Amino acid sequence: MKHLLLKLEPLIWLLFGQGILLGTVLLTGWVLVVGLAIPLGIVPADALSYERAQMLGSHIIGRVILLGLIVLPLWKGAHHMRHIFLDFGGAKRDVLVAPLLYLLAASGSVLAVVAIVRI
Amino acid sequence: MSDGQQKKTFVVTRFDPDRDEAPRKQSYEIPVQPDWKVLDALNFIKDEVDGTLSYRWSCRMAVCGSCGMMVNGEPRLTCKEALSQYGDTVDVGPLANFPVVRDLVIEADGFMEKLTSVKPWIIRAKERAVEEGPMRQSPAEHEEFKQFSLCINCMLCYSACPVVANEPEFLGPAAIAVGHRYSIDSRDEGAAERNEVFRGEGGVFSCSFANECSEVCPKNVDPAAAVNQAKFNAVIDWATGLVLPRGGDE
Amino acid sequence: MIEVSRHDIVIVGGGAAGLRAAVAATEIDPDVSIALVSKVYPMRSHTVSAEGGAAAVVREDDNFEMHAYDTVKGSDFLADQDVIRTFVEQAPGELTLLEHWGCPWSRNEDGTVATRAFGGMSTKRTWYAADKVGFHMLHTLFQHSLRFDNIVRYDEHFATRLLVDEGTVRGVAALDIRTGVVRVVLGRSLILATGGAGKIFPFTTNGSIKTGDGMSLAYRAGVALKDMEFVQYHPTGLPGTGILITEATRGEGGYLINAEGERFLTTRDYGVGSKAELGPRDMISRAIIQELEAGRGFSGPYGDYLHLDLRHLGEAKIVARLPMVREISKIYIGVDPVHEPIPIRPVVHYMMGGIDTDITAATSLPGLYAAGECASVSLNGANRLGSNSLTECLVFGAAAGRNALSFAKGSSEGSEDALRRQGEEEAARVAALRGKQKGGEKLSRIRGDLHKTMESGCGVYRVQETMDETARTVAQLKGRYADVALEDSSAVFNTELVAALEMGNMLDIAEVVANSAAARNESRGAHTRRDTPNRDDQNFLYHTLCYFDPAGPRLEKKGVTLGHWEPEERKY
Amino acid sequence: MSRNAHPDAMAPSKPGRTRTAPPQLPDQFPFGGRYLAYTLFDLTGILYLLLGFLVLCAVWSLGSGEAAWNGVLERNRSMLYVGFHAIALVGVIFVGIRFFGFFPKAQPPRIGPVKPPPKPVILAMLYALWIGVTAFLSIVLAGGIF
Ligand SMILES: Cc1cc2nc3c(=O)[nH]c(=O)nc-3n(C[C@H](O)[C@H](O)[C@H](O)COP(=O)(O)OP(=O)(O)OC[C@H]3O[C@@H](n4cnc5c(N)ncnc54)[C@H](O)[C@@H]3O)c2cc1C
Ligand code: SF4
Ligand code: F3S
Ligand code: FES
Repeated sequence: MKHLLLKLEPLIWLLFGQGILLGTVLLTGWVLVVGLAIPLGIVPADALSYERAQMLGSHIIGRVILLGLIVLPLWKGAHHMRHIFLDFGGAKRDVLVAPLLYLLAASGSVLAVVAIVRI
Repeated sequence: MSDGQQKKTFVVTRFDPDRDEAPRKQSYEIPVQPDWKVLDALNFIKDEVDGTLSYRWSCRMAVCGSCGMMVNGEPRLTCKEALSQYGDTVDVGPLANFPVVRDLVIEADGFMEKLTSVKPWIIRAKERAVEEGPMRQSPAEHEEFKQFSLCINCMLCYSACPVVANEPEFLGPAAIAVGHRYSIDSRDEGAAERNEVFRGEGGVFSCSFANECSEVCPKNVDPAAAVNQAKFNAVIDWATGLVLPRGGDE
Repeated sequence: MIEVSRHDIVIVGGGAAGLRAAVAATEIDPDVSIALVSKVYPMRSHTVSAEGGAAAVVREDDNFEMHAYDTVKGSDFLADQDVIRTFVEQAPGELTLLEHWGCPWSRNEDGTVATRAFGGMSTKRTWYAADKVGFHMLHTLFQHSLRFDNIVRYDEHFATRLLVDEGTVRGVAALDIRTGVVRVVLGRSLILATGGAGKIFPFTTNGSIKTGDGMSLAYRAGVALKDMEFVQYHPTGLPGTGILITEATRGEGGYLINAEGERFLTTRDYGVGSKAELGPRDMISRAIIQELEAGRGFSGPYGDYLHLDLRHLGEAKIVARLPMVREISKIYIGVDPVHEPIPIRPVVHYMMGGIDTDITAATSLPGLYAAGECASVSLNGANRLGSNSLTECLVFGAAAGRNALSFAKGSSEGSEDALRRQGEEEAARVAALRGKQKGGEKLSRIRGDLHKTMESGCGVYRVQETMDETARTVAQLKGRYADVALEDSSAVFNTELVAALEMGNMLDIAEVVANSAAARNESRGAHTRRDTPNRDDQNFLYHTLCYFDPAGPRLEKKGVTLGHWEPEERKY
Repeated sequence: MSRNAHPDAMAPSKPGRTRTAPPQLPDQFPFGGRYLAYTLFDLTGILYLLLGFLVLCAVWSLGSGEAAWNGVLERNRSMLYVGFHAIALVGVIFVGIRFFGFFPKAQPPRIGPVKPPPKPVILAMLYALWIGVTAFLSIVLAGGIF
């Protein structure tokens, strides 16, 4: 397991790094509008009516952005959670925790693909 | 400057493995001079008050890297830190994140092993003969690694890095900075070999970019930059390795 | 039972000279087993503090002849000219090797190695890596040495005695500072590379580890110390701490200015002629002292001083070439040389003398070699030129490594029993010293008195009376040292014990310096007497050899190898 | 005050030659001084994980039909979700500011033959990207264009 983790580390780090970078770049607007502006009524709710959301989400660019919005934060999150765990003295259990967290991110990523294909 | 009146109290960590179960604190109140560094105070204590206090030092000009200690909880070169910036009580302890040998002396052999493991020497496919003279290197090429060649191995960065504290395998900021310094030296051909090390256990990916190493580095080496550049290079090297598998002895 | 380990070559000292020796031996025989014994981790060695540069001929307009002549003249004709020839010829190769090993030498635009001017050098021949030359050289050497598994390090081991059997040196007894145990490290040959002894003076550029240990080890083993009266004062140290402001400041064009704002080296005759600030160190140091004595200095809490002015060089040049000078000035004296002149005064810097070696780095004791500042191969004579000594560490360090290797190949191991016994004796001596509670003397008091007497008797200017006085005082201090009491009886990392051992060595060296000085009744190079201000080639064109004798140091003479240049008046 | 670090932190591979006292964490770790920012930065990992799954949920619902999608919009209006998103926004901006500040120096002097632009330029580019994408996405999501 340790060995496999080591082998995958560059890939994980790439996803993690992009999670911070592109993830942050993408999330800011999403959280701003979908998480705050629309629910608070600052932007009318029909901006993301089902039809419009379908239209945006089925466009190829829309799909790519949505994929990024899911996959990248997941890996950023999983990797940082692993670090938090290590920082609080969890080095001994890292062989367990790290695979679990990455598995979480990986399954989320797979589901993301499915979800996006389903739109 | 002959004002010998001013006094400060030094709360110093003491530990003698043959006598003490665990480290303890000892206070010394001593007269200090306005232009003293922290190290001067320790030397005064050693000479005049308590000959049993142990710590390392040599150059007293911030270049040999031996006098690192925790001063009021921050890793510092004691020969460089002016005493005047501290209040009436100064706490001096051994570097954090290191096993303590005695008093203010920490175990440095672990660091030496890490430093050695990054292959901090020029690697070339074919060694150049002396007769061929010096290699050429433009000032711009020199500039690329210059900052990372300034590390004095004082290990302050290790005392600040949370990953060092919790992952014993981690090579740590200075060792990686020194290795990376060679990898980006235009005269070196060993980057691939070092990337193997960097991608190995406790390698560059263990770093979580806390940047604390760079905050405390007394020589502005910016080891955080080095470690994270090394990550970048290690990934690129890994990715190209996937696309163009390397031959056995290329 | 004492621990014994066996190697082919034992090297004591992990500075430039010791490391170069280790690598040189390995280059010839990759399987040779080398013990590298050092009282500090090698990269802490005081080579690390060298700032200015290392000399070797590389420029088109330069040649060996010129480098050799500059060195001979700098030495006030006391250097051995065959040694100088070997030195200048091998210098470029050695610095080139360092380049191949990664030393970040500063470069010219075309990618070639840059050189700067240095005192007493007739052209720009000093290689540099900004003003952190010793630091870069030491780390390059050390890191390069890490690739060789056959170099076995004994870090933080303090060598306390040479082990000699059947007239041949066979190893060393060393205190493992970490454990407090004395162990025996055996080899078929041994190299001393323990650096200088500036710490016998109060005001020095040297770090706390420069206590002349190796010189004392050799001296006690019956090897002569040579030319120890020649102590170099560097013209520009910071008042108070003695931290060095490199000569490269003047190499890059800095001025020395007195309190009247006068660039006195150009306006008054101090023998340096048009070289002005780039004259040799002995002359400039004397000029500064004379300025101070004439009342043209500034006065401060740490005595009188002059100014070193770099402001006209401009910030860009200071940042590029002299970053450490700027850093040091700011931290240690609160002056930014970009905007203010730096206060300076002459400071003890370098021992021209040392363990007497021949051109092969061999001493008179079979199997024992010495190189670097602890040795005197007679390259520097009565005054070393700045930037020759780092190169010297390489050239003669390498020679020591190579020659110690061939000696090791041809020599036997000696009797382990006899050596073990010596080791046990030594262990007993060290154990007795550790925590020796009986005694009325304090180390710091002895150190203070030693400093006082060395400064008064063996300063820049000397006279018979005070030199004799100093010799007597040091002898007394040795008596007081026997009565020293130590507080620390711990086994682990007992730095007080180390300091006590060092004090013993320093007293040896101080005694030799004072006695050698008192016997040289002339002024030559760094040895300047007010009572006999002239050089006397008739009677004193020889090296001083000083031997250990329980009754007190015994002096002998040794001829100087001339051959190419006859002594002439030294004027620039 | 200080606590033990990993017992093997910075220990040599062979056990030390004398008994040592265990390594201590820096006093201020993990919530004091500069460490606070670091620890918070790592803790934003939770936010990102949750955000990732929230977006996943939303997209999944979008594929499940209008009712499901409206459910998402409805749910987002609850105080719980609004509160979370407010915190998330702060977290995301914090991550951006901290990380983009570090990012330029993490670029090697050369990537193959390519030299990255000077550090201030990289920083400016990052902020331009961040602000640009945020503005674009916000406008699109808010129905401004398309
Ligand atoms: C501030 C300063 C600046 C200088 N600048 C220049 C310059 O610009 N150019 C130039 O050419 N020269 C310069 N010099 C001189 C030059 O740096 C030294 O002469 C040279 O570095 C000496 O190197 P070394 O290897 O002989 O000794 P060091 O580097 O002093 O090393 C001595 C070694 O011996 C070990 N050792 C000592 N005693 C013991 C013992 N008892 N047991 C075990 N180990 C022991 C130490 O641990 C250390 O590893 C400068 C010197 C100083 C002080
Ligand atoms: S990177 Fe800086 S803090 Fe770390 S060892 Fe080197 S000089 Fe010291
Ligand atoms: S503090 Fe440690 S986590 Fe990385 S950036 Fe520096 S090595
Ligand atoms: S004593 Fe050398 S760095 Fe402080």
